[in-house]
Amino acid sequence: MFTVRTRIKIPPRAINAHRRPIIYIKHRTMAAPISTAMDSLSAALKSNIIPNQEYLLQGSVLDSAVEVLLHRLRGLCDNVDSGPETFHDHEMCFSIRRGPPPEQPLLLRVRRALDYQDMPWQLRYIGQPELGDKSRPTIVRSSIDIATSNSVVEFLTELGCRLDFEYIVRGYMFRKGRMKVTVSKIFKMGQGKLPESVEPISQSYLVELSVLAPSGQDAIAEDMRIFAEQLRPLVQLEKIDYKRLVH
Amino acid sequence: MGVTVLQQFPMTENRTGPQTIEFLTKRIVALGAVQTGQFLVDCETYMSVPQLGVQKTVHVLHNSEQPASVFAVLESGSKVVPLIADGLFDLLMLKMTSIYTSKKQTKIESKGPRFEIGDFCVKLGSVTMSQNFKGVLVEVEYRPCVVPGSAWDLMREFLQGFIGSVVPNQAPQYLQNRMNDIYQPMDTIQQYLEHFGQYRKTTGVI
Amino acid sequence: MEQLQTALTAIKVLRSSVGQVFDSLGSGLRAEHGDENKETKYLLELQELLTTVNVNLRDVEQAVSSLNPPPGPFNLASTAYLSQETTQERQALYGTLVNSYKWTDKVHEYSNVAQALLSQNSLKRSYTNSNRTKRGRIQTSSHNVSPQQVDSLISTFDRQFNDMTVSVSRPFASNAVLHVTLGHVLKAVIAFKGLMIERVVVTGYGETMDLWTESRHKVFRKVTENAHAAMLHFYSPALPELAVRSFMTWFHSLINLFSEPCKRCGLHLHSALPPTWRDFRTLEPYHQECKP
Amino acid sequence: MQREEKQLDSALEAIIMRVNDLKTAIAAMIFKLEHEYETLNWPNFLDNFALISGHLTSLSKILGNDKAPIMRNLAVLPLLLSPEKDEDLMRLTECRISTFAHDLVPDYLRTKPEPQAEQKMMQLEVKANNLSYDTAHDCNKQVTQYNKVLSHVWDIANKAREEWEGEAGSRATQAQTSSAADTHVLVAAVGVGKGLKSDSVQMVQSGVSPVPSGMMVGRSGGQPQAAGQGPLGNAQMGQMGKTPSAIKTNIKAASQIHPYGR
Repeated sequence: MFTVRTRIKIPPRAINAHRRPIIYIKHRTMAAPISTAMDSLSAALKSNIIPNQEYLLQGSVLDSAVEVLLHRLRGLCDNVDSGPETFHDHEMCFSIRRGPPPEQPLLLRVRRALDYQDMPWQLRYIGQPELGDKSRPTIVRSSIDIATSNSVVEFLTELGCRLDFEYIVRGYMFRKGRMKVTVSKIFKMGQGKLPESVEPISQSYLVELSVLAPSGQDAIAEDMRIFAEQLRPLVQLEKIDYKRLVH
Repeated sequence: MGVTVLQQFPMTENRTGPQTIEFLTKRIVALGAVQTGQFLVDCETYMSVPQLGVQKTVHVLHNSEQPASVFAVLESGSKVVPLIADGLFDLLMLKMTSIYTSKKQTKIESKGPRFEIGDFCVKLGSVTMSQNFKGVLVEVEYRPCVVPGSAWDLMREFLQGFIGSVVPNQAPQYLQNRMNDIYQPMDTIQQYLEHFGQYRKTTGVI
Repeated sequence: MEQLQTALTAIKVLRSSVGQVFDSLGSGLRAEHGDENKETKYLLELQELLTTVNVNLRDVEQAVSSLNPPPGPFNLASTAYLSQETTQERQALYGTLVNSYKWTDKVHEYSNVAQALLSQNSLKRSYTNSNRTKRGRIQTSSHNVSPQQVDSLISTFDRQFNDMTVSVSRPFASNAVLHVTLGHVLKAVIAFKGLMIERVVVTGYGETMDLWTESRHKVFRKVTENAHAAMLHFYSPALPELAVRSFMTWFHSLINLFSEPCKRCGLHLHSALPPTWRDFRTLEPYHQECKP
Repeated sequence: MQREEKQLDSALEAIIMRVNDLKTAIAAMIFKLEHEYETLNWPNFLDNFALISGHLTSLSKILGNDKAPIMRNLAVLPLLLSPEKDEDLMRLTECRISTFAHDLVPDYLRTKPEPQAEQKMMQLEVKANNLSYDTAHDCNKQVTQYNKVLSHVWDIANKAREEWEGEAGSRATQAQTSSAADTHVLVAAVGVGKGLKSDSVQMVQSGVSPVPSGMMVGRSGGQPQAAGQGPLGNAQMGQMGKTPSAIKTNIKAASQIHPYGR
């Protein structure tokens, strides 16, 4: 179990949302009248400091070339001295819908770190991706990132959510300013839920370039385009149309 | 997070809510306590829409002691699932309004001054449900100790010395089931939820 | 110094009078002696001069006898050959040699002072043995023990109490730092020097532990104080293992810190604190104010 | 015979004209060479040559004409030789020959060039013959050098081409570092669970129900439930309509895990 004890101010979201530490602090001692959590949340919403938009570019790199890509990223990104951060996560995708198909399902994702078991789990709401026209360099989708306790799966199941699919993701993470770059391998869940019995989905690594920012900060998308340009032709980071993928 | 005991303070005819709080404040200050701000625990309840089948209830609570956390308790049949999340969980509940709707008239909160005396932390909360005063809840936390079993006697002594014979000799039912577990912030929330439920019942809502 | 100075002047005077004797002997008979009895006159003169020499000699002897005899020749051992060193770079060695000599001298001086101070220290936490008669015995030093010995002692505590977990780390050279978790009640850091307990910090179960930060709870700050008292109380230089063992037994009695009422007043709380004092002999709990 | 003589006369007249033309042309060229050598350029010089060769051809045409008498058959006889200066001859030959004497006549009247000129020619020819080797050698030298330079340039060009091609090739291999198909597979898997769903369902099912044919179980055992969860099942169909059997199992499996609410 964990507890978040900090000032009411919503903590600035780290870029690596699934490595966010939980902060313990002492109770504030103040005489000012106390405000409800909802009040401060709506204040935060009003001043637009909650990062609820995700700017995203996706691509892939073949296993044979991943070393080259990692090498390049190590040169391009911020965490040079510490080397790439590795991660090994388990992601479960849930959906909940109110009624028959015309009702759009609400999609929720739960991610937990397999390599750091005591890290909080991450619950994520992801909205419909907006592709936009040609002038917009990235996909934009609304996203709410919530750190939670490990009871979240049971909570969602009881809430009425259905587990759509799940997978294991393992790879490397880089930071460049506010941008996050992940190079990861996607595995199918094995039969016995053992980490050894996983099976990779393809001979490539998924490469994602993303930024979580408050809405309206479209300038970051341009930065992402420039960064993606630097990775060409090793990786083609593009806006991928999800609607086309379903069929 | 130390062991916390929640105790309803009985209302008497001749005292209003604020008067009761004032009366208790005088007492605790006389014992040597120092006021250290205010506290607030609020609870909002969401009900599932009928289309989802069996009624499920989600209580979302905030505790000013853990200001960046949101506590959610899901009641589904006989099952109770607790969840601790960070502040953005409230945003998620807003996204789910089509499936879980908030019952505004059952919004209940306990709010009042917070005191420290030695290692004890005492909170005198006046409970209001949709602006209506419901009663007084006294929260006592003994912060050094994390196991209810070993702290109960000591806390009972403190409580009895503070608010008198209202305090039973037995630990509250909720704590009795967890006497030897490590006390968690969620346990405080569960106790609040229990008491809030009792206040609601007396009003006849839910 | 003055004596040496006078001795030196006496030698100078002696030398000049001796010089006069030889001077007169060298020039022989002169015109001033006149013609008559010039031999006798000359002999008289010589006699006079020799008496002065005798007087001076006595002075010198007197001055020298008042001097302290020099402490024998300095034995420079092989460093004596440093002066004969021909290579340029090694000639500088002498300076450093002198420096190190000075340092050794200082260390000697300070240790003397420290020894004097320690011999006055009534607590006798550090083991000094100034008594000459005990020199012959094998000294049982409590702070110069092999780590293995410390480890084996500590592992006995771990086994002795099953609700107390003990882990050892050695962040500072060979000295052990113990992390003790006592049930779900409290945690403690105990720093050792050899087999001697140097410092104890008691914190709450949920708090972070380190050697320097105090607990944020009053009760554990009080317990830390009492643990220091116990540490000093149980200290015995001759039987360090026993000291540590009795300290740990005492420490283990804190397991009922919150649950046991005071033996004296029968209450749990006294000024918002539980009974933090444990009697050293009976291990019974008392409030600070109630302790016998 | 009159006619023949006339013919001979006219032919000679024409030949003399041509030769005069040729002579003036050569003179003009010599003049040019001597006086305009500074400004003379090669095309002009070649023009002169062309002029001369034109005169020569016209001369040879006249000589080869059918009507022209065959000069070879005619002989020239010197009738009078005199060592005296002959003014007429001087005039005729532009002061080149002053006397028609016995020592000079055989030279002038022979069908070969002048002995001096012949000698010079001979000398030149000998020289040319001698030189031919040297010049050829020189040429060869230059040719080999030229070849060398050329092959060098060729090499450079080749190398550059290879580089370009290599770069293009490596670019082609770099293009192999990512595959659009894989990107789509991965994004589809992560985004909508394509290729993951059936497996996860089987897994869930294997955890819940030991019967391998989940579809049959779903049909036979779960009929009332299936009615209740109709919309959900349909939604599932709509979402990933490709693997219907898996969907059925999914419904069944899901109902198995959620005892409430369905």
